[in-house]
Amino acid sequence: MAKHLTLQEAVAELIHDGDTVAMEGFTHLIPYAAAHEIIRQRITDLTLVRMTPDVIYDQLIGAGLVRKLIFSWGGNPGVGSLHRFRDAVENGWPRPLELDEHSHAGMANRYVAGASRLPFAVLRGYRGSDLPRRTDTVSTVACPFTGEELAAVAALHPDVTVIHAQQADTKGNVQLWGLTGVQKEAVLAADRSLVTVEEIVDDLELRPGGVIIPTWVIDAVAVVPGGAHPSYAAGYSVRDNDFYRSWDSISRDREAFTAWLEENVLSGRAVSR
Amino acid sequence: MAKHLTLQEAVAELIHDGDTVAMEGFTHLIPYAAAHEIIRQRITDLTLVRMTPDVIYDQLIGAGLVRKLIFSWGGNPGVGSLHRFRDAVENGWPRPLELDEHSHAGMANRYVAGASRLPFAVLRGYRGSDLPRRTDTVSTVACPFTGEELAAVAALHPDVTVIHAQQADTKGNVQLWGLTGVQKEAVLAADRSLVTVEEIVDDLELRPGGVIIPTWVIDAVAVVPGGAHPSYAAGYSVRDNDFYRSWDSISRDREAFTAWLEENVLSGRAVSR
Amino acid sequence: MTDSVEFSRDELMEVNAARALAGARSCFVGIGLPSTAANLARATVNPELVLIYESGTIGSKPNRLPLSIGDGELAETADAVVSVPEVFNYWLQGGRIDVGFLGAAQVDRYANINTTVVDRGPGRSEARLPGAGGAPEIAANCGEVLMVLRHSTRNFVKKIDFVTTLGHGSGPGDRAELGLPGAGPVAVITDLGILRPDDSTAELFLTEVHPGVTVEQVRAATGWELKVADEVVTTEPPTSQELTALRALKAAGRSTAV
Amino acid sequence: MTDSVEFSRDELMEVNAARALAGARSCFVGIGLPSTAANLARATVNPELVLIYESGTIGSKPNRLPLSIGDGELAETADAVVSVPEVFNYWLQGGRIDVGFLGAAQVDRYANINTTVVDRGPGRSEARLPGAGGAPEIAANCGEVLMVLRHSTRNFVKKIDFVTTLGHGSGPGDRAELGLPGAGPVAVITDLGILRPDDSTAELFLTEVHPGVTVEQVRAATGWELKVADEVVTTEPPTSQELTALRALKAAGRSTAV
Repeated sequence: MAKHLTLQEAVAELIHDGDTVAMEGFTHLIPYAAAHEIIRQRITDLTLVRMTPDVIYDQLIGAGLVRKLIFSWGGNPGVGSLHRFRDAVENGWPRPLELDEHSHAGMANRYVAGASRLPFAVLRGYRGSDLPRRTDTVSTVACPFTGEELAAVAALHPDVTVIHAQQADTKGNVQLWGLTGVQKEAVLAADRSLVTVEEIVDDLELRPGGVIIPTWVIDAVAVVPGGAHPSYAAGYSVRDNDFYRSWDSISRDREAFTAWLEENVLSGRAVSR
Repeated sequence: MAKHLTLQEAVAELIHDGDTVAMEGFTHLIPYAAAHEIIRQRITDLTLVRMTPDVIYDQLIGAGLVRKLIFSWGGNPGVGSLHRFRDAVENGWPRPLELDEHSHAGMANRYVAGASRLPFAVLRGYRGSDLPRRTDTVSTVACPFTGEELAAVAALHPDVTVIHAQQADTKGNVQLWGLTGVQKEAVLAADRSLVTVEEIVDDLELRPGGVIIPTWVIDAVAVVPGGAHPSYAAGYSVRDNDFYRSWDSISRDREAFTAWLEENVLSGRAVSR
Repeated sequence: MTDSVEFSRDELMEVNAARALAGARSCFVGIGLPSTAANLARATVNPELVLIYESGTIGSKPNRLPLSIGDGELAETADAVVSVPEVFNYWLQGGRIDVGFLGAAQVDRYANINTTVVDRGPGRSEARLPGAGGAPEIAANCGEVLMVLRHSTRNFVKKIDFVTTLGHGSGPGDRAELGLPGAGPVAVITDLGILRPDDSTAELFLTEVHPGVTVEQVRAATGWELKVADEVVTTEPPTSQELTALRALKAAGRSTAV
Repeated sequence: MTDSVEFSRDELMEVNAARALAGARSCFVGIGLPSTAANLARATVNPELVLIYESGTIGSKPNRLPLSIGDGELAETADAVVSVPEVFNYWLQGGRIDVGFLGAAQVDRYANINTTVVDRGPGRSEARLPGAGGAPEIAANCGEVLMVLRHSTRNFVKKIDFVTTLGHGSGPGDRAELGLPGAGPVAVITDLGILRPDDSTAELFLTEVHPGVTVEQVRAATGWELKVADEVVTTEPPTSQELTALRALKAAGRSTAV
């Protein structure tokens, strides 16, 4: 059963130095507030997992907490590069960043295998691509019926998955709706899970397109209104596209980034618009 | 794009002698009316696919139209045996019935593989069971990362899948809700598909728990109010448990069955309550 | 607490099957007797028990006994309804379920189950049973397995004709060797008593009898030479609360086909 | 119908990219230029075009250009929203999509794509690009692939440093040998003109230039010795309807970050 905790308590209890952490949300419902709490608690040597690392991981990488990144597309959507990610990969600043790089289809299936407690998943992918040369988590299997050779990807089993959702009920059952991405798979693939939510309601009323995650597969729920900002929570907020655009210049410069982090995250204040 | 046809036209156009036909619906939304139309049109030598053959396939088998059955549980739920199914398997009446027999998990994954255009699916299943001895559609694969041996099941690719749903819109987009079983997978795994619906609406309004199947992956939609009877359509009807109970005595006797079929299906009338 | 009320053998079986679910968090429920037991448990010893049905309902809270695994009541009262592939892959195979509750047509001394075919002897075709359904993977992947079925030499047989679903195979270590994640069958609850696997041999032996049942009766209803615990315990008779709840569930179930 | 209105090189690219979608039923849309083209196609040559985004939206009908692949507008206007695993497994890999529309950082003469790393020479680390995203499987599984990117020797290179996404490999037959279901890239639309693979060699050659562009300009902006069709056609200038629709989409997109 999920415990209702503060964000600070939940992060301290569930996420530890050296953990493999997945923070999912495909543009929508990205758990920024939880990432900022990780930065404030200086939880480090993390292996981070995420299909689209996005600005959220640019911040964690720039803060020097990340040892390795498992991902499939690392850009600022619609804007350009992730400069902290590039600086870490290209120049090792503030520390070197090891990569395990996949395609989206591969990453999605790695989560599916994890949620299904299978050691691998099969897909028609990676053919002709150089990607398999740089990772040991892509291989091949032959179909025992047709002989066809297909790609195999290793299952993902994060120590902790963190997601943001619109609602939880008093028992800790969670509902998210709108683009629901790969969140259910990421939660079920993990050993532990934390869900930040916009609000607590007495009873969840199933919405069109709603995905319910029952309390008994969640470890902690923390109420963090606006916890997805600058991404959005359908029904609660809109995407702060201006922030994403402004991130390009904030993040391009090491000092500007450090100052931003100090002022907006480490000082404990919410992310400025 | 789905064509709006009468049930008679749709069955005649899409289903042919010798076809492999899946008619899905897990207790809920079973496409009985379409099965009765197949019986009236005497479409024969069919290979039928269905996780739970149920009374609907007992009727098709008893009518002598079925050559082979691919399935995982063949009973009258909550009541007992399927007597026409047993008579065909045990006594070859009215014709012998070849079986390809699986577990539910295996069948569900065979549909998933079909919908995903993969030749097989992997699962942690069938271990220690005698089932693989009687079928050539279960095998094993070794995980290329861990070496663990897992079950592999061959993909299902029906020629035609038939389902019943609550609603279609004028363009042929379909919505079903309540227990949605394996219907989406069954439609996407098939070469052709027919959806019978309770009603046509101007625009589909997404329901809680609603599954939308877009018109461009469906071949024909036919309006058949009550087309799932004696199963049910959530929001439109309740399960006719009395009919399921009465089927036990109707189907136990060859003559009683034949008389029932003549009176309730071949004469063109709706199934009596 | 016991009461001096009348009850049937079936009710003894159903009540004890429900009691076996005390303390479980989640149960994958087969239809028929297991569904009766699981719903009775929710009404008595385990109100928070999460019921998962293979039709895709998670957290069903039916107020009446469903006739089939896909009755509307199961979906309407569920916390979540998922697709059939999802319930098998993410929830069952995903290792999320504590207890799998199964019925059976034939069981052998190692709690292996046959629900496929019964040999009727030379010159006769096999008798056809419904088949596997979800059982092979329920028995493989749930934390542990409970079984409930009526006790007779037809059901409890020396050798099953077909292994649909593995219990303990041919003895201890078989499950581990096959890599089955769950512990397998831990109790077989019948209308006469309760059998459990021996820790060292995995063979089912009689540990409990129901009130009014003798060890000899159970032996006579078992198709192999049944081993018996040194001290066979007599199960507590159903309480009036248990019987009231059970009868209410059944009465509601019978009146639903409107 | 042509009109004497002013337009930019980018607009030529975007309008021609949209026209390439005439007749398609469904399109898997990458963000950026492909999304502009696909939404312009819906506003002009192909109002019924079904847009699929990798965020899980099927049949999105946005009224403004999304900045990211997961903008709320895409979900709110979709016929259906599915999970990310489902969109890749059932819809893309399932062979349901006619056209995949991709951008690229680097392209070679066989329309192979690099979006991963660029070699910056000895002693310098590789320059890091965003990575593969959905492209490898989009290019493999869609019926055919369209590409749209600006024309320069930085983008159109003799040899790409990393094959993120296979186009035509090293020539005809490579796709078939690898078992890739789709036909691969059929057109590369740039701000100068359109390249298409030669039927017999699979090498990209120049078939169209935009109004006001010379063949020499295209050759100069291409990092290999570009082959040119015997008769290079000049594309139709944008109509006022096309330009109006394009500019309206962009204006709406810019004003959404409220």
